[in-house]
Amino acid sequence: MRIILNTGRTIPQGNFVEYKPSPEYGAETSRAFLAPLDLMDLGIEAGDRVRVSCGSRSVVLTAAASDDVPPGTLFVPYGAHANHVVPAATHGTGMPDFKGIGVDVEPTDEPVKSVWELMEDLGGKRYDH
Amino acid sequence: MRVILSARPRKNPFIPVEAEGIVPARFLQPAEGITVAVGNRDRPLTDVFEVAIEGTATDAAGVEVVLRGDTSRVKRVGEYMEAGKIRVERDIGMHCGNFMSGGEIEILGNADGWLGREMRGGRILCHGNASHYCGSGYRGEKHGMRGGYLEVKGDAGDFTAEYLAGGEVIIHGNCGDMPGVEMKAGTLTIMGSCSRPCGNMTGGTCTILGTVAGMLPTFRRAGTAMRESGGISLTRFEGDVANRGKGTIFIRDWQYTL
Amino acid sequence: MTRLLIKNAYVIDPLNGIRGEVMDIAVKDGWIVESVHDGAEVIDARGCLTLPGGIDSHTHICGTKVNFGRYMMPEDMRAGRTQRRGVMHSTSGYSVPTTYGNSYRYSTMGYTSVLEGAMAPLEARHTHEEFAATPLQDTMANTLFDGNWPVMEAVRDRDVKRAAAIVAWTLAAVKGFAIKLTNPGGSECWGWGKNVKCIHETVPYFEVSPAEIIETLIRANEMLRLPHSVHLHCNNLGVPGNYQCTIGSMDLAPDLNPDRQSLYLTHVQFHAYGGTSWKDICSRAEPVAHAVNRKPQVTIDMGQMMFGKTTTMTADGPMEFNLYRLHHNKWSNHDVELETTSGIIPVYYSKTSVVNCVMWAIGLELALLVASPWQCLLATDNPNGGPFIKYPEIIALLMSRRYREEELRTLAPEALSRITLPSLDRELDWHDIAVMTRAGQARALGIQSIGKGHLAPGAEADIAIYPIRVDETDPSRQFRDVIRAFQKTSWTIKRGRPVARDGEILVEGTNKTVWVKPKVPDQYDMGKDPEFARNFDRYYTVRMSNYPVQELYLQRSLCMESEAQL
Amino acid sequence: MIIRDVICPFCACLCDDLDVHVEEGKVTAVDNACDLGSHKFLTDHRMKGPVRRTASGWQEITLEEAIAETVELLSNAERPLLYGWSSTCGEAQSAGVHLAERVGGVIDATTSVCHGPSILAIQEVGHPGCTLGQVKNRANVVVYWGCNPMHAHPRHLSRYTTYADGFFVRNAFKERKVIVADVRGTDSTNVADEFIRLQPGGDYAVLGALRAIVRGKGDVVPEEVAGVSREQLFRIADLCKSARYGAFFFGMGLTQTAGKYKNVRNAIELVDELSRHTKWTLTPMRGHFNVYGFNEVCTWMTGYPFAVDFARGMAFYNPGETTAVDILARKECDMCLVVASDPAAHFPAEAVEHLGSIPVVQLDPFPNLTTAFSRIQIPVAVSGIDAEGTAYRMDGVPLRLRKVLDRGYPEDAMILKEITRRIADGGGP
Repeated sequence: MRIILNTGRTIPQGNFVEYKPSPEYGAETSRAFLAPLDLMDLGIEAGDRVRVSCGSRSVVLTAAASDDVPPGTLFVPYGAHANHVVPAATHGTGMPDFKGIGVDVEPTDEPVKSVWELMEDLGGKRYDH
Repeated sequence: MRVILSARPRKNPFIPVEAEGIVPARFLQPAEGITVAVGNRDRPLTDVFEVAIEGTATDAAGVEVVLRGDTSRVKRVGEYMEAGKIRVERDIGMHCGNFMSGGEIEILGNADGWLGREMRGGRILCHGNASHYCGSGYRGEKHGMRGGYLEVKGDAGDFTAEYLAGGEVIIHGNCGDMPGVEMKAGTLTIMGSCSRPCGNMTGGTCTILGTVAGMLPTFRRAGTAMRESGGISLTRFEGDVANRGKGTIFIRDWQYTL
Repeated sequence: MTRLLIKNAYVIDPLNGIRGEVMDIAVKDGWIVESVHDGAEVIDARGCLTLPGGIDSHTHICGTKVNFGRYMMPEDMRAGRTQRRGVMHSTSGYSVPTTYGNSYRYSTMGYTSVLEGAMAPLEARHTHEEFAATPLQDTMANTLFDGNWPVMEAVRDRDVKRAAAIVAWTLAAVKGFAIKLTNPGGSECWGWGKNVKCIHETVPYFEVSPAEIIETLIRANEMLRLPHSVHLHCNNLGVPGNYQCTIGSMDLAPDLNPDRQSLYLTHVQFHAYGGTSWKDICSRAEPVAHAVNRKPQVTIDMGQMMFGKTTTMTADGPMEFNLYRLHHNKWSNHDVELETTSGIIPVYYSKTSVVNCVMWAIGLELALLVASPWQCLLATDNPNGGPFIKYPEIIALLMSRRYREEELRTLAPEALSRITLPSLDRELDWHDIAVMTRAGQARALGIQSIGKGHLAPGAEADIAIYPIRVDETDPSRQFRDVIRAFQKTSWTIKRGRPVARDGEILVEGTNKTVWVKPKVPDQYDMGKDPEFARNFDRYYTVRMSNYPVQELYLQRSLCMESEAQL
Repeated sequence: MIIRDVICPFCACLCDDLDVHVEEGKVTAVDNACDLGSHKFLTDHRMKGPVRRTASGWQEITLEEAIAETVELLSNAERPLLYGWSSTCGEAQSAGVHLAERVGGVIDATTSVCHGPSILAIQEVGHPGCTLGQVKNRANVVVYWGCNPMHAHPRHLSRYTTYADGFFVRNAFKERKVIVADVRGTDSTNVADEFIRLQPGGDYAVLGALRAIVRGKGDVVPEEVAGVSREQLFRIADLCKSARYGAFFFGMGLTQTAGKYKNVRNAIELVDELSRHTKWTLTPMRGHFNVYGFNEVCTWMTGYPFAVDFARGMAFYNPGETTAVDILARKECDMCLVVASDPAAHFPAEAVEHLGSIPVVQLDPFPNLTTAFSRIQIPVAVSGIDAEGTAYRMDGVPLRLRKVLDRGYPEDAMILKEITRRIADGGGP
């Protein structure tokens, strides 16, 4: 399903922003808020997983239902998960499109990755001391 | 006189090179004196380019500079150029032709951002695509390109001809978002399509022969017109009335949704 | 520390009655002394003009408003860029340079002390942070009280002593130097998008008039025994016909201080306009200058306007908005809760504009028509009338009728009938210039007591040596040599150390900030006043305990204490 | 022990009325703070000491080793990027700018992915602003456009707007009208008197339409603009024009959607237009507690608020060219110093990948996602908790952060000055 991705701040994301390795942070930033109608169209329920893709990049998120999110759009709290698919192009402004990006959403059974796993995909090394 | 500059392979080809010294007039003196900046280090031009010179010239108009090899990260080529010719055989980096007031620049490949920034005169012809802010101005400055002729055979990026205040810009392909935004004077012609053209324009004329997406609601329809070449019928809009807009857009086809 | 001997200096030192003598100046540990023994570093001035370090008594170089001018104008920044070199940091900017740009350029011109013209108390910490990055000058800050709620309430209650107490607490808390009134009362009105036109209108809710604010604070100022007088930016700036308002404001000045004026009116050029609109604007410098000549209790500065690109920035918010509506260029405004406001727009002063030509003439007319140079000081209200780097041209214009005539020929002809400048023969001499650029400032600011503005033993060793021989120069004809000389000192000496030579900066330097602390009786200590504290925490958005500026923000701190008479 | 009037080092509201309880060198409770602020005072997941990443794993090193290696890396870099700066004090930011100038690097702050576009807009048309007390004491109409203060600045409404009584607004909740514009419902739109629900990317068109209406050119406006009805647009315009004092706040709903700074410019020009009718001011909802401080410090030192390139020994500024995301995505920089921010968490993956291929040094109190890319990390004191310093509120009001306890960590400003001193002594590049 073709859909518009918006990212943004949320209280839980902010609460753990200074402790990103925590499970709470990863859980919050991997939530995909969708309109109940869109969940129905995708044939999934809140708690199921979706793959969100933009160009060659994709990430697996946990679907959540929200009446505040208009059909045809998807809200994901700021963080490593959303940024895994946000393009780096800034259109000469220095600012990437963190809001209003066209993405594809499909159901999946694959697990949601931890933030460390995402960093390792990008060439990083987890720090778990 | 022909000056052939062949880019030498670099250990780290991604580090930008600032080469405002590459203007025809400069080669009337020995090239040895020219320095360029590779990142934060100043280097002799001859470290970065192999320099070959054919013939002689008495003035800048008689000098043609040819750039070969990977020049995609070479910035500010032709800055303040007043006469002569620069021919780029592949891609060129940002700010090519800054403040150019005369002469000609021809780019066979693509041009990176800010091509012909604050151009005053002369001609730029880009056979490939031009990136964002083609024919635009500098941050905070009230006037962009003031004169001259800038033609792109391919596509152009976002904010093309922002603050256009004079001269002519022609894009044969499509433009990105907001071409001609803040436009004051001069003419902008887009053969292809684009989105949200000419926001806040106060003057000048823009013609779009493709389809406009996200047409702004603050332009007033003011009849139709025939385009001489090709006899295409165009709709005339005036605006931007969000501003004290006295600008004109001719459009073939448009939609208000993005 | 250093010992220094300056030989063969042609000295003009107005505060000590020296009108031009060749002499030696001895310096020890940053101060001027009778003599130094051998082994001192020797500078041969070769008979060149040697003056006390320059003092700017009204300039905008540090603080929220100035920095916003930089912030909003990358196009101005790219105009004045220089590379990092030796001890010099890179600089940017033409009309609103970076702090280092300001400091280096002032120092090159021989200026060693400057007064920031407007500091909002709530944002004082910002001004002091920029002072710390202005290493080659000593700094002072005019502190804004034009729209201060507690002060206006005290004025309304006719309680001068409470007004004085509030000023005393605030100045000490924010490390300010003097009371600044910018468009008094007008800034509060601007909080509602309105303004006052002249001194006898009423400020809504507070029910006070600008005149009452000015009179009350002049008396409060003298009760507190502050070094400087009230520093006034009159109401109705930049409006044709405003000269009467300016003269009316001068008439408010009582005679309360034997050592200096009781009221300082700044950038008077902007306040000496006749006519009824931009169409018929004309110079009224004559009546204004005569008013100054009649009133020794008043000192003014020129606020000279010079042609070219610059930026206007004042605490006069409504005026800046009107300018914006005139120019349709970018406009910034910044209102400060319970205190004041400010506005910024870029401008271009053009010789083709009749209005601009009249403005240019008015500043010069003021300087030439005010009889005593001690009463009319040289400044452009930098950068409002033009950047301070234009001072040398202003000096030359004042010293050479020929130069003035040359310039007059290039103006819009229509302007000539609206000004008196063409009929003025007066040419100021070197002594007048020394008064108008340092000695007069030192007296007006009340800082000669801390060794500023003169060269007698006991003075701080701030000295400027200019590459020009007074005996061999006729400024009337050789005005270009005068300009060149004042643009670049051979030596600028700060606190006894050579800091600039022929335009090259020699040391990193550390700024010194001069501030005041009036000692008041306990019952007048606002820090202990329950009503003041209650309203503070209720209406400000910062706690009273977080408001005062810690002394650690001052690189070097010079506190001028005074015994308040309340 | 209770420390009063402590300043909160989380968001740019810089609430300065916190009471912090400290026992045995630990914060045990925080009064008056919001959820976000309390968490910052109470979380205790600091990195113990400097670490170096090696093939075999993470190795503890001394501060001296860490500094020496950083000096080496910075001196050898031809295109160093110095990024971050928003969660530390002005003293560290100033040291950072001096360091960037010394090594001929590019210095950029989180501004470029936050309100950088707002600054670009201000540089085109200016900024009619005010301190937040003006709003608290006077405003009877408040607009929140493209922001969700209930989540990003939780005390903004209670300290400055909806729930804050002021001198001329004795009963704020009754007397103030609140307008919220967003593409989705939020806890903030729930408290709005008017909710402008726009289609994604519609901000520019809607703001333009409002400008036209306020200018008296409303006839041109169609029945619907980006999902907003003509009728609501006229209602909003009237509400704004009839305000006694209007305050316009905006967030990343404008700066991060297509058009970027042009959206903000349209908002500013709407406020300019309204200023011809009545009193209006505008304030960007700045994020990190001292991101505005970096803009101030960088401006008085270099002339530009962010994205400054010192490669040529003087300051050059051009967001889109000299901004961090662009420089990383183009693989330009050959070394990166990260201070007080977490680009690996907040930059697009393509930009983060380049961090994996160059040496990265990080100065940050906490292990974060950028740690995964750091060759060296030096844990430092937290500004506003175990270090003092200066911070600038979103409206430009500067405050002195307090030190409520001592954890024995070095201050980043001190380390940055030491690095600069050593490079200067070594002549630098």
